[in-house]
Amino acid sequence: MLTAAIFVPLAGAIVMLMLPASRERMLRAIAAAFASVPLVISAIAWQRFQGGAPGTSGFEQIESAGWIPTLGANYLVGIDGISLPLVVLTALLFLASIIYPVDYRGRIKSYFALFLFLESVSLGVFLALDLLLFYVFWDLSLVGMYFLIGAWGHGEEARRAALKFFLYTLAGSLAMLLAILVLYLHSGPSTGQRTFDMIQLIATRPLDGPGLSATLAFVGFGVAFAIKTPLVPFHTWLPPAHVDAPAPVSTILAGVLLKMGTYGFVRIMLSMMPLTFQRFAFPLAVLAVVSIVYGALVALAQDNLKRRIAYTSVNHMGYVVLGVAAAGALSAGNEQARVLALTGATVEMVAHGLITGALFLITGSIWRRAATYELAEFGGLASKTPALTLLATVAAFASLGLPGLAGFVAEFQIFVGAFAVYPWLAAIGLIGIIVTAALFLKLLQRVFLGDLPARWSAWTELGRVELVSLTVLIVLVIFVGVAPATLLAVIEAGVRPLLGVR
Amino acid sequence: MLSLWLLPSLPILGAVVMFLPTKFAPLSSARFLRIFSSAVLTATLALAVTALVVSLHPTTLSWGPTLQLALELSPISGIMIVLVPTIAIPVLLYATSSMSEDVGLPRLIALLVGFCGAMELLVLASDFLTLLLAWELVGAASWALIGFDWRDNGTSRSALQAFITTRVGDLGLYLAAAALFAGTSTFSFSAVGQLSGTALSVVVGGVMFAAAAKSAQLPFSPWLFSAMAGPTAASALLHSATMVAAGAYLIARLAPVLSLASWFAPAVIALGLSTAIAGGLVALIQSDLKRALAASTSAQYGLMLVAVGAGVPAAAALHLIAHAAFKALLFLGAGIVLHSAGTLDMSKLRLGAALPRVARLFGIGTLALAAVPPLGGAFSKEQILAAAETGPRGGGWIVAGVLVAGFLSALYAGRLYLLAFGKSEPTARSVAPSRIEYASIGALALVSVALGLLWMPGADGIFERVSGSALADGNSGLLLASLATIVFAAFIDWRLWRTDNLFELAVPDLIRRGVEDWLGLPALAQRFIVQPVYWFSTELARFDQRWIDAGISAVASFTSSVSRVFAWWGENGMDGVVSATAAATGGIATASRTFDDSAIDRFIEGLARGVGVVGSKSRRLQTGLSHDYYTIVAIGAAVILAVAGIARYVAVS
Amino acid sequence: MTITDVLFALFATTAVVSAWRVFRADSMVRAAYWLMASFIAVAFILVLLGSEFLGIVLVLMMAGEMTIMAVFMIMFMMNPAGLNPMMMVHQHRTAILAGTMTFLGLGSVALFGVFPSAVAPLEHAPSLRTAQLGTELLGDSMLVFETAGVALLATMIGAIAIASNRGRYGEGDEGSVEPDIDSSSKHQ
Amino acid sequence: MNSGMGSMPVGDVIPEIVLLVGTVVVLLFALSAPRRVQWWSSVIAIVTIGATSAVTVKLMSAGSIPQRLTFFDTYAIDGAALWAKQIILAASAIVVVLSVDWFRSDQRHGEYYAIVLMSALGAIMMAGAADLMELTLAVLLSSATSSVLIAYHRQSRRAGEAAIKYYLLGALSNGLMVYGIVLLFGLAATTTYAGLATALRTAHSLPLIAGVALTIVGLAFKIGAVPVHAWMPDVSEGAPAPVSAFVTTLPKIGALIALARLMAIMPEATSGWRPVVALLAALTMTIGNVAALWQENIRRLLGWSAVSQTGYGMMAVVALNRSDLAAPSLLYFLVAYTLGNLAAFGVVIQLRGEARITHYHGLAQKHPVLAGAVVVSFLSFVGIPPLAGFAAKVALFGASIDAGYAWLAILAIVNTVISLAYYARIIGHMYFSDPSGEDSSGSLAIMGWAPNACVLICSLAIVAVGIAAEPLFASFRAALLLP
Amino acid sequence: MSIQLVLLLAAALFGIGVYGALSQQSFVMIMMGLELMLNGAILAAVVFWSLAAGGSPKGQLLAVVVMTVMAVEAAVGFALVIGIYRIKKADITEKLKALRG
Repeated sequence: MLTAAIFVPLAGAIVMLMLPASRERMLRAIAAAFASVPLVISAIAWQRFQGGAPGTSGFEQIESAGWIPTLGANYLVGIDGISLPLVVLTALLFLASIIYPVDYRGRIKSYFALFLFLESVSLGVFLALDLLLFYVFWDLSLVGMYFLIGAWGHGEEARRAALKFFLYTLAGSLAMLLAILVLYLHSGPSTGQRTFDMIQLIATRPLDGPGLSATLAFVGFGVAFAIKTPLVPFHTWLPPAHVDAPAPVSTILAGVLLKMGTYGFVRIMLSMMPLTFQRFAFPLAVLAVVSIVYGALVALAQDNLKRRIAYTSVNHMGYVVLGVAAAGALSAGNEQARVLALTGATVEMVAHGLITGALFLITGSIWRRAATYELAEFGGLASKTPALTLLATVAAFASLGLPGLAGFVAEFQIFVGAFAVYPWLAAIGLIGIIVTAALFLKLLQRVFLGDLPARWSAWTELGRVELVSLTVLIVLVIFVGVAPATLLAVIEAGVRPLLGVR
Repeated sequence: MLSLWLLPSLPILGAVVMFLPTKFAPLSSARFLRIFSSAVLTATLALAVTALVVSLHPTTLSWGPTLQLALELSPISGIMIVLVPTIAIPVLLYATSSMSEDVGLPRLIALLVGFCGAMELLVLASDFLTLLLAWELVGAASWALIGFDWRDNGTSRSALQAFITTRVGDLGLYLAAAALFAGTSTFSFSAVGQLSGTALSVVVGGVMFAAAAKSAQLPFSPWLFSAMAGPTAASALLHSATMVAAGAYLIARLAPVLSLASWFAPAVIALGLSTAIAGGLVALIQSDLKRALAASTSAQYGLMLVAVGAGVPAAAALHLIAHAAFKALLFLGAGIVLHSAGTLDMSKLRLGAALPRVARLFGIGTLALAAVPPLGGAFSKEQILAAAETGPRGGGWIVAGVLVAGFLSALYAGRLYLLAFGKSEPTARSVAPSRIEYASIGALALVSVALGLLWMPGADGIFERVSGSALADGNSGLLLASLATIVFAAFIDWRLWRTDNLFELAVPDLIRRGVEDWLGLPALAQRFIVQPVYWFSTELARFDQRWIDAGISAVASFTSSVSRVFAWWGENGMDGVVSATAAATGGIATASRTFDDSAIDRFIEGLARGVGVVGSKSRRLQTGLSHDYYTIVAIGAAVILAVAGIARYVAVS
Repeated sequence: MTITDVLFALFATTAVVSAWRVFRADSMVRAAYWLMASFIAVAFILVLLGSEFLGIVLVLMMAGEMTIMAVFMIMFMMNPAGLNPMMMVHQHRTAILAGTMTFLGLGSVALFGVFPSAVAPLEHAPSLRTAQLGTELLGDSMLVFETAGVALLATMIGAIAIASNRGRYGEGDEGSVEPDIDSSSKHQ
Repeated sequence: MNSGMGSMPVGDVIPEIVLLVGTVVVLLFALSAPRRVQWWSSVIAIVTIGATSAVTVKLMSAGSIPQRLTFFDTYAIDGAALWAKQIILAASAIVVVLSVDWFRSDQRHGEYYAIVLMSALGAIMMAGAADLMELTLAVLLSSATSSVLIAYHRQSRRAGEAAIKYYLLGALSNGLMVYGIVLLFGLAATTTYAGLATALRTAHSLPLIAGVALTIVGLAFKIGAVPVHAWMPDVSEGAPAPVSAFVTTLPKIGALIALARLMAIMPEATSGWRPVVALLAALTMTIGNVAALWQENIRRLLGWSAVSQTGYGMMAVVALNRSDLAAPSLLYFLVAYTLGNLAAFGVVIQLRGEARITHYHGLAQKHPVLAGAVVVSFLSFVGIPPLAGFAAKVALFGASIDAGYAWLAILAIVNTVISLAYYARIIGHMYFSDPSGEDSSGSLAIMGWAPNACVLICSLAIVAVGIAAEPLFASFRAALLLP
Repeated sequence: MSIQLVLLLAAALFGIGVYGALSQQSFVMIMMGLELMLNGAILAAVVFWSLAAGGSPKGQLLAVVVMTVMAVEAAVGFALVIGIYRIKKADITEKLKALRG
């Protein structure tokens, strides 16, 4: 069933290419239909989710098939408490952004096909339980993204941004490939016995602790995920990619692709090499805090709407990594706090996906009407588009961590959990909370409040599709913020076995 | 089973209902909003009373095993849950009337009602998670209220400033919650007692920090001035029973556990007293009516903190109630003043003749502010004085301080009244307030007067029972001293009024301007916090683009210098290398001078730029001349031999 | 110092000197003959080493080849350099360095390298050693022999295919270019 | 193992014989057939290749894959040789099909196929050679025929120039290799690998190093590795495009196997070959990639990319005897590389040799299949999953790390990133540029259906081989290198 | 006449060949250099056959193989030089540099 979630969109991509290009509405409807299949499937998976009985690996609903058994690589997919919410998030964000209107540049079929392809591989990343398969999907996500940014991005700069994105993240993913290979080579004495099976690698931890190989592998993974996440100073591919990408693509980039990095931190580094992780937890936490503060401060100085939001991603993903680092800093003691930190980190992935996804869709609506992102050119839009204003306000407040909205649930847990382990770092990280508050409020103020420049007097209110997409995301943001119990239960079911806490 | 959760959720849901259907005209009429909001708040009030009488079920909202949102009815929160709707109803009535023409009215009313809901949640919280949640919601609601008139850029800036300032304070709560959890794995208020040492200090410090920010104590006081940008009703509610009250409430609520830290009492007294006196001075010298009231708010909350610090939270609670009533009254009065006179500049008011009824009601508020018996405000102030003297941690200098603060409040209260409602010729342009507005300030005046019942013998006993903690024993000498200061203050006011010096107070303009704006605190903050942060962030962004984004430029420049060698080789051929090894360095220098950046093309940046240069230059190795290829082969073969030899040597040794 | 040593010294000197003269000759024809001289000296050394057959083969082959080389230069290319004095070199110092380094490297291999020292039994008649070669060619190294044959065949075909400009249907080179990028003038 | 003196194990070289006989038939046909039907030679060539492949299959399926030396230890019949044979044959078939339209105007159209077949034979012999003399002659056969093929456009200056350069470099490196081989013979008194393996174990280091190093230089020419890589881009640009595809692909297959086979028997400590090959691999991939960065000519770019690919392939050689992934990764790499290279050159051929980058603007809209093929082959070169190049790189990197050459793997990764820059640049031109400009794909003419079919087959094969990598890997794992 | 001396001679011939190949401009002269290198190789092969390998017939065969290489290279070389001369009138390496970069 999970397999269908991966391959139905892929089939959809192929179908899209074969359809006639003339009827935009029909194409969009078909694409949406394909994109909704994974959402339904992931909802069913959520329903069936057991929550990792004690003594089990925590993974369930596993589906497998032989792929390259000679090398110990197999097609293996499944979920646990950490991947399940991300899968749902991915399916949801893709559906929301695939229907979001955008300028198709006369290549509507390939747009939807690529989008569906990207959905397929993104789901694959979160579902894969085989390292090689994971890598396959991971790399393919770069390809899909490259074409989407390059072909439908804004202007000539888009090509450059796309290339930069591709180069930068490919460098990271290749570092990961090396690390995967080191891990693989240590999993057995010869090819027949080696394996890429993540469940097995998590259970046996063939490469853990000090030692050069472990360090190398860890650094490889670390670089890969730090680039993808991104952590300062590996973040510079992000702003141009975001600014030049069309809005739905930005949504996916921020909402789904960045999560792959942090997911990797949890799924691979923390699960497979916890002892090595401990040795590097502190530097990682420092990097995370730097990202938090740096991302927020640099975002504050941006005059470009999308760039500003892009930099807040650096800030928010810093929180995630801080949570993960805190969770992995000790092998015993402070269990409650570490569970809290990791749970918070996972919630932050979901929350950031929803919130920033919504924010980028909002920028898309703005771009469609204004074709600019310069904050200085806006003002007073609240009078023209109250619905957008309301949605943007809620999203902005969620992003700055207002309680009652999704971001708070995550950030609070991360902060509290991290404080128990790294009090000073956590305290420094709090600065980010203030700066994000300032930057988002200023953003709202500049775009929606104040005087309306004359050139926007013909501004149109959101269309139905836009409204529905955004509302769904915002409602979820509120729901997670008010009643996160179900989400937290699922996540904790994944976090506890991972940290060895009952 | 009625749950305590109903208490906050009822107003919040009511707010949502009022906020959403803005398209349907009847539902956004002032009339409907007035009825609906009053109904909601009345229901809340009824619930609150019920909660006090029959004790509602203290259910817990569970987010997860460690994240439990618990509500609990402590004595002091019992007082607050009643107080909030009690004050809010008249304020809302006023709002529906005074702003009935505004298209944003539904938003305003919804926000006000929601604000009350958040405040209810805040006062019921029994753990730091819930508290923080409510705490920040209150802050966000205040942002929306202050920035109500969003078309005005200044307003939104003020809202931003207010929000950011209080949010800085919120960090204290974050820290407190985290430190508490790190020590005890729970967020419950009751667990604070298990802490000691640094952890305890962090919790106490965090709480104090947060409370100081919310209650506009030094150095956060200036945000209250920004808060003035909001509508009058918002200010009234904000200053009296919600927002600002939260800080004092929290300190009072947690006083028993907070006092476990030995430095808590002196610190909080110092904080309160300094704010009370500074606030008094600022209020005294103020030329703007609302600002004067705002400064007085800081001062009055400072006094409450002093009471808590002295060990008598009940006195603080008492003053909180009294203050809520008269401050809401005063603010609404100021709103009417603004409405009718079009200005709040106290040099231009003197509305006594124009608005005689308002003047009388405002006068009640002023008297309460000045602590003139037998009003409730006086009683609570006397209780604070008593606490300062006989409270567990009272002391002589505290008494002196409170007396000075009391003197100042009497002084500025008198000045306010005289300047605002002193008799003069009736002006033609004054607009009479509506009936509802009269009713609302009348109701608040009534409450203020009714609180005078506290002077009745035995009333303090009842209050002690309700609040669950003891008041300090009064002392008639102290009472007399206090009265004397009030009289003295009144005398001074009168003298100045008669000599027409009451407005200027004979203070040089320079000092006036300095003191007026909170002793220059905002300017300091602007100069030393806000501007540096912006500067830093701009510089950081520049750094980000220029350096980090440009890749590892050191490597890039290294590679490009390597490429220069290649380039030189390409131009001069292998023969040149052999013939002039010595000249090579000079050659590199020459090549580097003539190195042309235009070769660096479009799109691979940073590190890639370096590689790219190497690429374009190394192509020159491919001269297309066979004999150069031969040379490469010869060199390559030699290198291979050398490497093999070295490898062999290494393998053997 | 045996007679063999004397002869070796003689031929070795001849070989080196004439090899050097190849690149010092003032015309290409002379160079070709110097080259042949060098080869013939080497052939004599081969004989001294006991391989009469190879010595003779080398002489015959080189005589043919050098003649072709010289004739070719004059007859075909009509290159004045074929006979006229010439000194056409480039990157001379590099070349000298490379040659010297090669000599020093391989010379040190010759001097300091340790090789097995199984001397061939030369008491048998030369014909036997030649027969040995034949047996090897048609026996153990059959495949090598065959491969050499194929290589020579391929060379013949290939050399003719590209060098001969007469075809059965007129000019042999006709149409032997890249197709036009613009298909409108496509060849039939 | 060996049959005794006198009885030649002819059965072991049946594929080679079939190929040779086919060559002769092609030649005879070409010499006698009228010009109009010259192109039928290609059909005969295809039939020959098919027959050869069929007998090879028969050889492979006779029980399990044979693992033995034949012809008195001069020739190997093992998995590596047989698989190399199949890859070479398949590639030759594709090149033959690609050539038909390209050479249609040439008078000596028919002979061309005979030479192609002989060149393929040379590559096959290289892969199987288990004797230094056999290796020398195989290299010679391959080089001589390749030079001729490159020069086959006898009226083209570029082709002539490319051929001369190829020839000159080949002759020099052959000379060096021959001397190295002689030195090895001097040390071991034999030329068979089986004999060398034992004899060289005790050999003196100095001549051994010289011999091995010189031999490596010789083989470096055939695989296009540093320091004898310079011909690659020139030939790639100057030669007839099908020949470019041929020469940058087939000899490399045979020569890489030959290099691996030879290095596998060398005593590691005394010859120092491993670090040498590692260094050459590193230099080759780096120089290839760096030089390809700014190419404005697709054919040159492909040439340089072929150089860099050689560097990756040599990583497998570095890992020989140390990692059980070495041999499978080498074979798999060869499959991936061959398919990718042929697909890319196929596109160039289909576009009638158009190589200027500006003319590829917007190709995706004009010729989506061709653009798609370029994307598939380029991304396969980069190693993007699930294409064939990905599995190859995984195996190569794995082998390299396993062998203790993590630095080489890291360098390969850096190189891969650099390579993406130029590959993606071309892709960007094809997909993100406007096709309506003056010098863009809008004005391109195409060759015919045959190259199109080849391109399609190759790119589909890249995908298929990448996804269904198991059968190949399983077979390659069993394919040992003798002796 | 020891193995060392003969090998030294072979090295000298080879070295001169290398020099020639690298220094000459004319294709034909370059080919002469290449021939000289092979000449050295033949000499080395035979001396090994005679003095090191105990007369193993493979030694003589190796020399034959080298001669084959020589012959094939000469033939192909001449053919190519003719070809390039015919179309481009080029007889030295400097004239062939259209393909570069």
